[in-house]
Amino acid sequence: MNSAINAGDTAWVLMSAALVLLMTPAVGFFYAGMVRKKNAISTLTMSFVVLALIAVQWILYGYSISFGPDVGGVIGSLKWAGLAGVGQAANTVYAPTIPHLAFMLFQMMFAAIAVALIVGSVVERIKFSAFLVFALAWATLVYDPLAHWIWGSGGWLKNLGYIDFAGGTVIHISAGVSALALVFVLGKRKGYGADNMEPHNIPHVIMGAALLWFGWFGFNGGSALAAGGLAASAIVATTASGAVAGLVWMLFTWRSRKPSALGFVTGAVVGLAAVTQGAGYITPGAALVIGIVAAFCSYGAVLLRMRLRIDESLDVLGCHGIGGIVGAILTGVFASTAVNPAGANGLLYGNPGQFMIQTLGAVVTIVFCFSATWVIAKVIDVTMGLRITDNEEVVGLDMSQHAETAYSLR
Amino acid sequence: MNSAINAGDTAWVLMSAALVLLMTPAVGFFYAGMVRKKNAISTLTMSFVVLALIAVQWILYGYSISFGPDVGGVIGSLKWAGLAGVGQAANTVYAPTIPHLAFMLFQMMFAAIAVALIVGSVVERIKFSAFLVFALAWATLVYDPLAHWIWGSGGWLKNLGYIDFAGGTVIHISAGVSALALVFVLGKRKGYGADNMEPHNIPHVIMGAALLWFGWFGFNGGSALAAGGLAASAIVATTASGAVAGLVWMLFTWRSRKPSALGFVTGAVVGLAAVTQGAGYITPGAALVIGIVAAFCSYGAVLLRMRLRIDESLDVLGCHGIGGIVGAILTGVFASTAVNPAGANGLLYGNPGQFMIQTLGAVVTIVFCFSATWVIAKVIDVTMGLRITDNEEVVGLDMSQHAETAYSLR
Amino acid sequence: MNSAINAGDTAWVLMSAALVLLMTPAVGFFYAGMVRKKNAISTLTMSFVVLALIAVQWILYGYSISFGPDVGGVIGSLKWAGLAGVGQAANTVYAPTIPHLAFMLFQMMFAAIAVALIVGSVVERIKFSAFLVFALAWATLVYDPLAHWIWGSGGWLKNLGYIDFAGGTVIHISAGVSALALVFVLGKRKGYGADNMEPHNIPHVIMGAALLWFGWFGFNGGSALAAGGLAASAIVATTASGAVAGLVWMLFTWRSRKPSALGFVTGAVVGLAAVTQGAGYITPGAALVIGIVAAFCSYGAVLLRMRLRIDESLDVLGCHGIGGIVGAILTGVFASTAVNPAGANGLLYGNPGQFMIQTLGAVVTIVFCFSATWVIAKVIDVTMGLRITDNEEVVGLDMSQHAETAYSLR
Amino acid sequence: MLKIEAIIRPDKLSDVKDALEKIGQNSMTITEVEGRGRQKGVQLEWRVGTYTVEFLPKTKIEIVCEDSEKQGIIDAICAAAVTGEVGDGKIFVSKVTEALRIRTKEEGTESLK
Amino acid sequence: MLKIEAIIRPDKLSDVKDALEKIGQNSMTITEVEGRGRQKGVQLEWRVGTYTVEFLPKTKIEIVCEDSEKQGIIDAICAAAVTGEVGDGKIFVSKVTEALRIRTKEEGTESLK
Amino acid sequence: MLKIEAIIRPDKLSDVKDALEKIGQNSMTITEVEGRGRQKGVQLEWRVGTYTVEFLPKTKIEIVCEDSEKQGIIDAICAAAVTGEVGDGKIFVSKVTEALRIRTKEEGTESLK
Ligand SMILES: Nc1ncnc2c1ncn2[C@@H]1O[C@H](COP(=O)(O)OP(=O)(O)O)[C@@H](O)[C@H]1O
Ligand SMILES: Nc1ncnc2c1ncn2[C@@H]1O[C@H](COP(=O)(O)OP(=O)(O)O)[C@@H](O)[C@H]1O
Ligand SMILES: Nc1ncnc2c1ncn2[C@@H]1O[C@H](COP(=O)(O)OP(=O)(O)O)[C@@H](O)[C@H]1O
Repeated sequence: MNSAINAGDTAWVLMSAALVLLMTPAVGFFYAGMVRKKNAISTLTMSFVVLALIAVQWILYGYSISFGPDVGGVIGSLKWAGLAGVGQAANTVYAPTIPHLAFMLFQMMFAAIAVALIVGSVVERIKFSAFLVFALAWATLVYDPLAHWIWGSGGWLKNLGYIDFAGGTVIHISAGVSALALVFVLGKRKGYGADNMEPHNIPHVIMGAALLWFGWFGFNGGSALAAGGLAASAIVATTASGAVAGLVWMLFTWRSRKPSALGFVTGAVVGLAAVTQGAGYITPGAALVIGIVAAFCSYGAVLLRMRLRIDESLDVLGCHGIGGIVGAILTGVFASTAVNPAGANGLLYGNPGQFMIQTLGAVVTIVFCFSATWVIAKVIDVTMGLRITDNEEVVGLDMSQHAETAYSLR
Repeated sequence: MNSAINAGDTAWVLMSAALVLLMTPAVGFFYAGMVRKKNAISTLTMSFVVLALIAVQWILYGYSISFGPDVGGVIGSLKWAGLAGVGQAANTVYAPTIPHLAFMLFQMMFAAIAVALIVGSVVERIKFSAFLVFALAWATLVYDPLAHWIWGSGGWLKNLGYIDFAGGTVIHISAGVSALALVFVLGKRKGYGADNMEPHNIPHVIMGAALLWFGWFGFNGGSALAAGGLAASAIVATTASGAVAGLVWMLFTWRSRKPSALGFVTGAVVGLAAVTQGAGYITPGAALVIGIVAAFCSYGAVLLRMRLRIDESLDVLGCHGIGGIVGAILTGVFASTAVNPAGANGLLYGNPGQFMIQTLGAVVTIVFCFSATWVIAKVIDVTMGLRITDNEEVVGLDMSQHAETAYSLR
Repeated sequence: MNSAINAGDTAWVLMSAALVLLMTPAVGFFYAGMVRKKNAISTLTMSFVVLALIAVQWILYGYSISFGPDVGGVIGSLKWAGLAGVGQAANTVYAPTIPHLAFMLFQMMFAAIAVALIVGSVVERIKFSAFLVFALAWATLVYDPLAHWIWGSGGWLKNLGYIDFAGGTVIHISAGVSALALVFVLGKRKGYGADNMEPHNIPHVIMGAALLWFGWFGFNGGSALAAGGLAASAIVATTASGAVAGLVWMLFTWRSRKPSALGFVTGAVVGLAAVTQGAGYITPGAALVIGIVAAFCSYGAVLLRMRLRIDESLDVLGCHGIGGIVGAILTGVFASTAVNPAGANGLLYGNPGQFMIQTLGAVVTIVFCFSATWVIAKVIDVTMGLRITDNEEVVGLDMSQHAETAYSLR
Repeated sequence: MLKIEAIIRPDKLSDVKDALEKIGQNSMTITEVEGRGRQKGVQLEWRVGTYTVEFLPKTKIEIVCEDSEKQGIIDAICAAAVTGEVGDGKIFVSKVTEALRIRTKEEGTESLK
Repeated sequence: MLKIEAIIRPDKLSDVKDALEKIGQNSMTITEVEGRGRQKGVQLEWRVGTYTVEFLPKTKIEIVCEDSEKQGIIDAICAAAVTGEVGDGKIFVSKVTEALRIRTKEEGTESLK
Repeated sequence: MLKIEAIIRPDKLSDVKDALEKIGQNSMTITEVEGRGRQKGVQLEWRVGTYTVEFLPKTKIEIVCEDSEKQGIIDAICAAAVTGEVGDGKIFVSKVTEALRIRTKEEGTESLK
């Protein structure tokens, strides 16, 4: 083993990987509680299976094309396919004090949850087999390149100076925007706008949100790739933004009627998503501001989506996408090298250039993810069909796709 | 970053903070499973929202008045408000090997869970808005000063030699006693003693208890503020006490009828609460004794409360309060500098003085928390009203306070 | 404190202990979701109570007879009973860089979960009191000796060169085989094969599986007893095997009908169990192979069990036992000192001897566990009776054994 | 024989059960239902929008009894279930032509004992 | 008075409720049930085996009304609940001899208002 | 037409369903209920106190059929649901005046097929 490996840093990153692992099934509960009973298993399963699917993809080639030796700034080569050369020693470029395998594992969890987030937009009507194909294609053709551009050594956005601490762009913008594109191809749920589609189990939603918040400590704190002041600072920023955004969302729902539990947890997730990009570059005070702004924007976005009668069912764009975009741009405002010397100064610290870069990176991501996802979805729809039949939708996906029922009466 | 920062210690404390974070929603599930279905969301939400509320309070001023520069032994100053001066370097007074922000974060989680514990006494009838006001007032006027007295540098009880390793007094006695005071102002649930108020979802209670036990590893182990022998010793003591108290409670319920699942998890929580004060000062053997004694006392206390027909609904006093008191006093018996040189010797090791100090500290805490909480509750009751209307109570707080239902039939 | 204690390693092992702790109630949810509603509490409680029972047993004498000073290669002495001499300093034989108490604690969690796994075979019909007696007897007479043979310093299988990284044999084979022996004494559930015994709550099963996977990071990663490359490598292997086995099982269920959520999580658990033995000795590629082979074998085993109409109700043998056996033997094929110099080379690396040893160890474990468990079960059945009455079984164990109901209608 | 169907507030079930016990009526079947009548539903929230859940949880009690026992049962239920607020519920009575105890094959009013 | 019992698809409940509201019928009781009729059950999986769950989730609506209101209610339910596929459900009508509002002790059709 | 209401042990549902299938009766509606009769409730625990839950889970089967089919159905249910222990349940029969298939508007016994 490389003598430069630090046990404390390694313990922290491994633990963080475990925390992010838990977020993938947690997203499943967060979403499953919001669908109708007859689609609970379907929603849980799509989220959870993604973890297994992406784990295998990541080992076989995903990690290599994301983080492997750069090819022209746009993609990694296949040199690290099957984890060739990815061992117990550190990779000094990515994380000099932890085993390369630990870094690879931590990134695997990010790839998995990005896909799982998209599930929220397609629940209650997507064909399970088509979803699996989509997941694999999206991870390979959208997520992996994007991760390379922004995080991969030699990636063109990284070289440009784009900073994304823990995946605000790579994960949250990409998942949110892709969710919308996918829905444009997939279409609305049967009965959307007419039938009552109330959440069937709010405790599940709350359990999911609690585990997500818990996991986010690893998500953002682990992205420091070391157990020190930066990790602590990132987690404090994370908590600040999540907390304040949850409260603000709750106040919005209160103004319109009553303080909603669903509103609170939604807001918390928005705040956590929004702070992800900047967590390791900003002060706790800036995190509070980001949380508040993100809550406003996402509340508005969800309202708008409902007016437009777009069935992006559980608001992946409205929560993660908008949160991510707000975070990406405000990182260009609030980033400070006083917090993280390896980062950059933002607008507020006299560096409008960073603000421009952040905006550019966000826009590029939006355009790329939307169009690439739309194409992938169309191809799948034309070839194997994205959507189940009307009858299958009426009976519910638990029965029609999995031949199971979530709760038995007996 | 300060060169004195130890990555292993930092990883441990950050992870412990994550574990304690999870305890706040876990308490929500522990409690929510014991109320009627119509109040499940209300119970979950009160617990969870507290996390967000206190996180913001703690950043803005709570941490400063608890741990900031001492003013007369009774309160911290506002010098650290907004986390001014609380950075990535260590604070050598509180925790010399971890970032100051990590210490602040860990303590934030304690402040949050203390408030969340109180929820158990007021479920099914408190007005949500009044609860939020109470939570903020209680954290500011009761918790923060108490934390300063016992843990803050310069705090008068600390100076006196009072030892509380992980919050047996600061969190468990204070929450338990305050819960009682609050109930005296709030009154009984409509139909208490007449209506059937059986727990609506025991798996929720068990899930909550499991996550609490899991979190307690961070609660007590993290309080060592370093990853070494002391943390290990504290966790072993924690497990010993929780385990034996759970078994003893279960035997009590068995004697009177059948071994109850609810009895087992209640006992486990009692044992975990009781050992909190001494965890880092005592041997595993002493922890077993503390667990047994606490189980006896708390079982008796719950029995007594029911005889007196006091609707301290989910026994915050009977579990956490009594557990905390037993633990505070027995720490004065069993503490040993052989376990922790930074601690003190107790009665058993020839130091009756420590026993006196522990008893005094517990009594002071009881008197202070009871009276301060009573006053806060009265003021809120007179001004905005603590309690919902009878009709709202009949319909349930989920509908009346949040306009949501936990489970849908469809 | 011993100066050799490494904070990073300690943080990792303590955290791993917390993760494994959570697996015991997680197994409860995994199992409880698969039984009928009327036995949900019973199933949860058996799993959870075991944690408390074994914690106390382990402190009092279990650890000592498992890991204490060797007596003739077959058992530890009682020198460490009551944790005498087990302190904050490291035990250089077992884990030179962490407190001895941390090692003891980590092992405690393994002892607890081994017993909890067995619950899956006896649900819905075992007498609670008899189960407690069985649990204690099994831990003392089966688990503790076996752990000594394989892991204890001086243990005869260890001396022979048998390698079991994280308990594939000690925990999974032993639990699986013992489950079968116990069922042979206990008998089938009333109505087995005739009544519909569908799982009552699949989200519980999924929650349990998610927490198990999360915990397995500690299970296998923590077994490195240090936070470095080996831990990372073990976790990567763990994830690879769990993921691929989950997918393969799902494909099996798909081939016969539909992709089953239950099938997916079952397969994941099988893969995780199978890789446990070799996790710290093999490459990720070997882990993928182990996962696939284990999925095949366990699917076949479950099919066979159902054909034979043996009511080993939730397939502890089929999942953990078969997974463990496959893992034990394939470790003898794939183990490599390139991965872990402290390990051994397997068949593939030119060492058929290791293959023989692994096979021998697995066979010895199967024979020992089956016969010892059968005897224990028989003795309990003859003296106090293992099984509840028919009426109690019809009413359900929640009511008959615990006087509680899991879910209330109100 | 008659079937008395009472739809009451869930919270009142234990009172009603006690009241029925006092007049010697131990047998009954309980169903968890949702309903609306005079008491209309409430508005619930869906993130930023709102929707109305029109149905409140109620408990249905079904008792099959002899014609002569009817009035006593109705009176007992009414007395125990009333709060005076909208939403107290309804009682419906209908005819039952046959009754049978599965265990013993006793028929008619014999089977109701 | 009559009791109309309609067993419909759960998804159709809100449509049916709206349709009933339009004709002024606000009162009803809802029960979550399972059923089978023409529409047979589906095969479900138990790890490696399969079993058939023969019952699909349905929603039962019960309305007690005056005889004269019957046809309007039935028509409204039918129009709103129909999809034309097997599994749309059934409506059964039976006699109710008495009705009583617990709160006010109003009897008969008075109590149904 | 008649409505047969059987309240049985939940565990017996699959046996009863099979028995009914054998005599060609596939249609039915199932409700999860709680009940008490001869079989009294059990004592449950609330931490240190105890309370009695008087109701045990039961399953209600409702079948609407032609008068002529009644006896066969009752016999099938009885044979399959009986254990001989207290708590086996009850069967109640009442008159149904109309029946209608929502999908096709078929009425009467036609709609029951
Ligand atoms: N006509 C009806 N048919 C069926 N159920 C009814 C009818 N009227 C009332 N109910 C049931 O009775 C419950 C209470 O009725 P409601 O009118 O709210 O109370 P109140 O009679 O005290 O005004 C309703 O929620 C519903 O379940
Ligand atoms: N004879 C019957 N007795 C009781 N319930 C019935 C009967 N026939 C149908 N049902 C109920 O109606 C539901 C729908 O009936 P089904 O025959 O599937 O629809 P359709 O009439 O459109 O073919 C069933 O699931 C069942 O709950
Ligand atoms: N008079 C009744 N009215 C309504 N439901 C009844 C009546 N008698 C019994 N039941 C229902 O039948 C179930 C079984 O009845 P019980 O008397 O316990 O069985 P048995 O008839 O075998 O002694 C009860 O739990 C209850 O749901």
